[in-house]
Amino acid sequence: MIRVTAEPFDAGREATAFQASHIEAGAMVTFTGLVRSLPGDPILALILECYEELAVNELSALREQAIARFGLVDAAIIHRHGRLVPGETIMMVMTLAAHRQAAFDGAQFLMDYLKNDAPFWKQEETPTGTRWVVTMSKDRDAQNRWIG
Amino acid sequence: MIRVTAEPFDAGREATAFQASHIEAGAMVTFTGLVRSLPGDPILALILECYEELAVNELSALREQAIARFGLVDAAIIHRHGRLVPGETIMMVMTLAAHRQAAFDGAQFLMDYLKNDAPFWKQEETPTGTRWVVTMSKDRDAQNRWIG
Amino acid sequence: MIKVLYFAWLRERLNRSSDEVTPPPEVVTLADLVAWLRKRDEVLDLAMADPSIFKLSRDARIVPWDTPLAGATSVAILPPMTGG
Amino acid sequence: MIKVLYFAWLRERLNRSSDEVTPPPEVVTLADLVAWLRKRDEVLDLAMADPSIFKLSRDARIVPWDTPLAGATSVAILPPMTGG
Repeated sequence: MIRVTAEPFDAGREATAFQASHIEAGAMVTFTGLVRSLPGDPILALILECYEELAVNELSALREQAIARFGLVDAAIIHRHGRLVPGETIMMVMTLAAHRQAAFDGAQFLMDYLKNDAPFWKQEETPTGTRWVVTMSKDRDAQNRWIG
Repeated sequence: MIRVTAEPFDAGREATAFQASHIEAGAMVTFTGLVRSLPGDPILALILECYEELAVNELSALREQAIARFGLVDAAIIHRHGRLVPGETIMMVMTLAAHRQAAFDGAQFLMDYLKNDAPFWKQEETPTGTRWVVTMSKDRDAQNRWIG
Repeated sequence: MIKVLYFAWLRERLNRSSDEVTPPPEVVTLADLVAWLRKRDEVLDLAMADPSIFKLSRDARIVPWDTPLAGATSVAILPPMTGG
Repeated sequence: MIKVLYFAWLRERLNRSSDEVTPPPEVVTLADLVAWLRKRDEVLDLAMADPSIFKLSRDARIVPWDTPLAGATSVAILPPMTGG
């Protein structure tokens, strides 16, 4: 399941539904990305721009790749766009597998690729203005660990 | 939060509550262990025996260790005992962190230690009888990767 | 005619989200298209001073820069992504 | 007096979940206690033929085998765990 949406969603509720969808899985991993706000660096909102058609295509291909590579029972990605306030869920990935290592590896793989290849762009709305979030080189390094 | 219980629980609902408990976290990882039943190797139930007092002590110590080692915002473990049928949730770990790698590493660390040091013992109830589940050496290896 | 899409800070810098262009026949690959667009538009040229940070898509799939342009309906120029 | 707890298949093999014992003064460590218990009980002795697979707890904390016994209320003999 791939969902790119402007609507808020409840990550826990999605996890419950996903878990119930496959009786043959013994392990499930979820990763949830949240809008955080630190006392020393408060943000009012995160604004996510998205190229929706490309996002659906790339996330679908990435999901299939993860399922094949790690032998997953299933995988799902939900990603929001629009304006999100602190505490809201930005996105989540979920993996179901026979055993735990495949479920963990599949979820990490999805996150590492998604960080670099999913067409979303974040802006932070702060008390002093709005700024584009820049990519961190550690995200590129994280993707590279799956190559070769 | 550490909970050792004979009562069924909804992993998704627990995740929603845990996520809402800390606004300063940007990443959450959950691992859920499920009773699975394969067509070629059906099990009727999983019976979990537990040394409850020791389980609470060891899981509490493990949780504190994971929080300190990976700089987690929080971590939680819920583990069931008693008789569970396929599809039911055996246990879950949850981690909240500023960034994703700490959340993933913390959850994996908790799982690797829990597999070897949490005093639970599984029995599989099958159409042909009941058998004790044996430890897999890969679980011992998984724990060792965190040493040194 | 090809629709060229711009996103995020590139869209902001250009003050528009797309262009419709008809490149000349010597524009063969997506890389050629980018070079041709930069020559026509000083703001785009400056914004893409380090082209290595951008990815390109062709008809809503990310593709290498040397992908042929022929038959494409849309091309997007994608600044470094910050999803997840 | 010390309560000795048995779990899982060890409990099944022994057909009881605990013993209450008063070991002699030469029993100083948990390892000594296990050796003393095995000498008293052939079933336990056989079940623990490979002692390296067992962990021990003292008052509901997992501890090394060479931990002193003095002051302990309970000791558990733990077959390989299969939680998670």
